[in-house]
Amino acid sequence: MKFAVVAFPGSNCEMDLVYAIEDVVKEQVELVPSTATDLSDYGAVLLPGGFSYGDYLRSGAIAQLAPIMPAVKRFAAAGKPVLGICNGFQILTEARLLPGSLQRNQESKFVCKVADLVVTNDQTRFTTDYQAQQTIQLPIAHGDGNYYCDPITLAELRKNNQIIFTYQNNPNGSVAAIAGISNRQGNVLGMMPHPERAVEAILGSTSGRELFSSLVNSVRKRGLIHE
Amino acid sequence: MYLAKIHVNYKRSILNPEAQAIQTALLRLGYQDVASVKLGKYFELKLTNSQSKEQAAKEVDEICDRLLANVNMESYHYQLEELVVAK
Amino acid sequence: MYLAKIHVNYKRSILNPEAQAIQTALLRLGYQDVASVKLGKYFELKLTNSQSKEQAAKEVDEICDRLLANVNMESYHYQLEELVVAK
Amino acid sequence: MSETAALTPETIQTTKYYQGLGLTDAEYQLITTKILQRLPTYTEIGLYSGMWSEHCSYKNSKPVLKKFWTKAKQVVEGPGEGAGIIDIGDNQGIVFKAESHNHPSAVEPFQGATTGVGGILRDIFSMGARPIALLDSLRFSEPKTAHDKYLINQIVAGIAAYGNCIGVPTVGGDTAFDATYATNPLVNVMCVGLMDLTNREKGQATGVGNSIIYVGAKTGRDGINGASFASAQFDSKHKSQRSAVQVGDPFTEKLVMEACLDVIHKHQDTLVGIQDMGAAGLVSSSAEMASKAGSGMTLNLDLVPQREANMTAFELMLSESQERMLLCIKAGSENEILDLFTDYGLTAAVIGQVTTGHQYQLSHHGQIVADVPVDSLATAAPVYHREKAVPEHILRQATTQFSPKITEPTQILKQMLQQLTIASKKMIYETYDTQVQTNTVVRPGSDAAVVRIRHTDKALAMTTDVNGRYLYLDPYVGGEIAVAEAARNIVATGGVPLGITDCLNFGNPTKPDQFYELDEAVMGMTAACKVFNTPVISGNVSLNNEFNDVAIYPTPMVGMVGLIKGLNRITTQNFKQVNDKVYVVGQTGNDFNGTEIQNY
Ligand SMILES: Nc1ncnc2c1ncn2[C@@H]1O[C@H](COP(=O)(O)OP(=O)(O)O)[C@@H](O)[C@H]1O
Repeated sequence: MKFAVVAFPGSNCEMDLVYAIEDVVKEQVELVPSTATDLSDYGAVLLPGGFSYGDYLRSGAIAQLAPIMPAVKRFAAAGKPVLGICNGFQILTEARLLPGSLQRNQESKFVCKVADLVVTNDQTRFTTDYQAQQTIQLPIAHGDGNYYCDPITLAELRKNNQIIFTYQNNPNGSVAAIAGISNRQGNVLGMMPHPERAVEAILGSTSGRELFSSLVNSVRKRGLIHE
Repeated sequence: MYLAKIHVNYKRSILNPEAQAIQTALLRLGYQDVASVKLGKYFELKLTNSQSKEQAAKEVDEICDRLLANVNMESYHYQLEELVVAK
Repeated sequence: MYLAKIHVNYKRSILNPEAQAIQTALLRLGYQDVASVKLGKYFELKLTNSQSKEQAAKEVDEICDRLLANVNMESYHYQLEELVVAK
Repeated sequence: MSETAALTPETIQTTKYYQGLGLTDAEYQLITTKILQRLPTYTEIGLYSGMWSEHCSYKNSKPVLKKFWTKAKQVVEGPGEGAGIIDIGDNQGIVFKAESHNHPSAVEPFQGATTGVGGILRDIFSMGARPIALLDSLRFSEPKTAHDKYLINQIVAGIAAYGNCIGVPTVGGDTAFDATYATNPLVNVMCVGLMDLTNREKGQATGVGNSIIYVGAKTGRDGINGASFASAQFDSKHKSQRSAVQVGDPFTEKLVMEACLDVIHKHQDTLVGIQDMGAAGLVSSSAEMASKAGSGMTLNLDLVPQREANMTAFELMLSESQERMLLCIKAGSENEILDLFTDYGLTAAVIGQVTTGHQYQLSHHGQIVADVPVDSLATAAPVYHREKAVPEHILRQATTQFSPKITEPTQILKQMLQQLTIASKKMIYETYDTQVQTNTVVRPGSDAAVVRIRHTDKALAMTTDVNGRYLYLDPYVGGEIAVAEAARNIVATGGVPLGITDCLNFGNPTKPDQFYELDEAVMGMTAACKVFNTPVISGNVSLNNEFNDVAIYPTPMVGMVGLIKGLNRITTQNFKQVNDKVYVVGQTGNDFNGTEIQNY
């Protein structure tokens, strides 16, 4: 299958994703500029980390208006998988593809370290290769990772099993220690931790591999993609 | 030519970590006096071509909704001033 | 009780990359109309114990100088409103 | 500035206006009688003040820098260009350099630190290398006052803001605390880049008729004359001088970096030279590019992209607005390059040409505002051989070692571990993105950081070190120790040292005792560099780190890079298993002078 990694001006993790997919997951991947308007060739769309447009107004606010975004919305509406990592998560919330928003970390500082996460839902197409309640280690690196939503939205998220990852030691003040959520349909996932930074043992952890393998398997199984 | 003076603020029900951090810092500096801190953004946009105040207002609303405010969490209000341009 | 409404803005001739990014984004979205964008911070502080307007003003000046504004690069101005508190 | 725009050459002479710009009477004399044989215009005196500042001309440190050992087999490019290059085999080279931003950070800590990071990144990518790692070497006072804390927090936040945004991991550095740095913190940043040796670029402008292209942020009135400011000393009476605030814009820099690397990699045939606009902005980059190539140059300042209205020629030439680059492009290919930058959303403009002869000519509003020999700006600044005298405190120094009284070893150990200089620096480095680019094998917290070279079996080890207290006691030995400590850190991670860069943070070179420290330290470093086979390939000098006449401890930061051949050879600092044996290698002597226990 072929992944699309969308590079916005100011993205800085796009090549990390490309390498993870090419070298480790061993699938096809292409960088797609944010000025493109068509994603129909791809089996999954990934929005990478970084500081799109400097993140100058609110993280993800300007990127959400980039020319590629209508295509991302169509792609999601068609039920195909969209994964936003870090800044990609922020862009997805600003684009209202995911509920809530990401605010400045409680401590007001950027934080970069390895976080212990709990996989709270192993039934999504991003997590089938994990076990429910399994603890995994993924790196985090963000200044605006403090997930916020109102109590009603939180209740909805819980009811529909949309909370996919939670932190064991909440590093940023997120509501309900949320590290990653999906949309109601389960085909759009946003997460602050970086699975692409955890696919090689030499870099400290391989906990991110299962996320990509789950995704590849699910796309294959659903026959969503012409190989 | 119009000048739009726009305030974007967090909605009341929403906790703003930055405002909280400032209040904590103020307490630490000894300003017990400060009962609350709100923090918002202030924009000034100059619009050159709008023909009428209504047209300008429509444009400012659109810009706020699409970009300047995250209406999930923030609300905005603004004033429009007509600027007289020397020809 | 006083309410301080404080605006903090960049001094003239200091680069404001945020305002610039916003203006570029607005141009890209087709708002050719927007000739300039300024962006600043807006604070509202409630001061509970100040006895007089002068005392409140002194405190606000101090808070701005020490914390809210970076006086190397930013200037501030504010209004003070007396709030009538129901006993 | 507008009233000074009208200053006539005669007024500049009679009021000695040039002194305020950092030029001495003798230097002014040299310009009027020897170089120009006429009185310089207001714009011209500005050009000389920028180019002849210590920051650009190294007029006080040149004789000292000559003593460095710079030639070894692995060196492809030594000091002189934006940064040095070392060959690591397989047609790959590494480029590294360090830069100090002490004075700007003392005044405006957040922006001072961000613009320091921005500047060192430009030095690296203008060589044709992709930045792969940043390191920061910081010296603060122990955080006692609110101002101490403010400086520390803001400087660290500034480094984080820039490196994290642009996507270059900050993988290492060192931090130490001492009262000597209270009003004069040290902010030294180092960048390491990786390149194909076929992509080597030079900062030069050759070929008559070729175009000079300006790229990046527009020019504003930021940091006018920052170069001579950086070279001036501070005292508490002259606070008004402290206004050279430039704002860093990492987002623009990211675009500038990607666009420039694109030009370097894909438009080699049209690109003649490239250089960043750092200290003394447009004049220093353009004059150096012309002078190095033996060319002349003409610039039309009306074409310079401007952020503010009514800027004077003086301001345009000396502004230190950030995120700007200067390129020399073959005549006829301008549009191809301008289009490329436009595609990246960047401003770019042709602002001048390479000319025959060796004159440097500027026009503004249809008038020639400067016309001087280009070498007189770039290479003719006077060089000063300063006097040297052993500092009083060294003459008075006890010849015996400090001897600590230890009654409760466990207690002392616990207290030593709490000393800020010894304690973990997690609070700092956890705010840096240490992993972006996904090559960081050993993160901060070990002896040296390790960054692997993707798709090879090689990795680079990198570290920064120096202990100013040792140099205060004996600058020569302290200089040796700084290099030796860096080498130990490299070796301890499995690397073979390749070379060093440095930031020479010292006091006032016109004072014989402070010049002594500089000269001796460099000689000590040189001696050690030869032993470890680590040539100096780049560096930076920060003098006049002095407040109210008291200098900081002499602090020559050493940044060393080593090569690890084989990823399986990477070793980390932490103990691995219960019952593993612990060895001490080397002799432990009665060496307590300058230690933390003496400080404690
Ligand atoms: N400013 C910094 N930036 C990044 N890493 C740092 C910084 N300061 C310290 N470190 C990390 O912490 C380790 C220990 O710090 P320190 O005690 O200052 O250095 P050293 O042990 O090399 O003298 C360093 O080797 C480095 O990995």
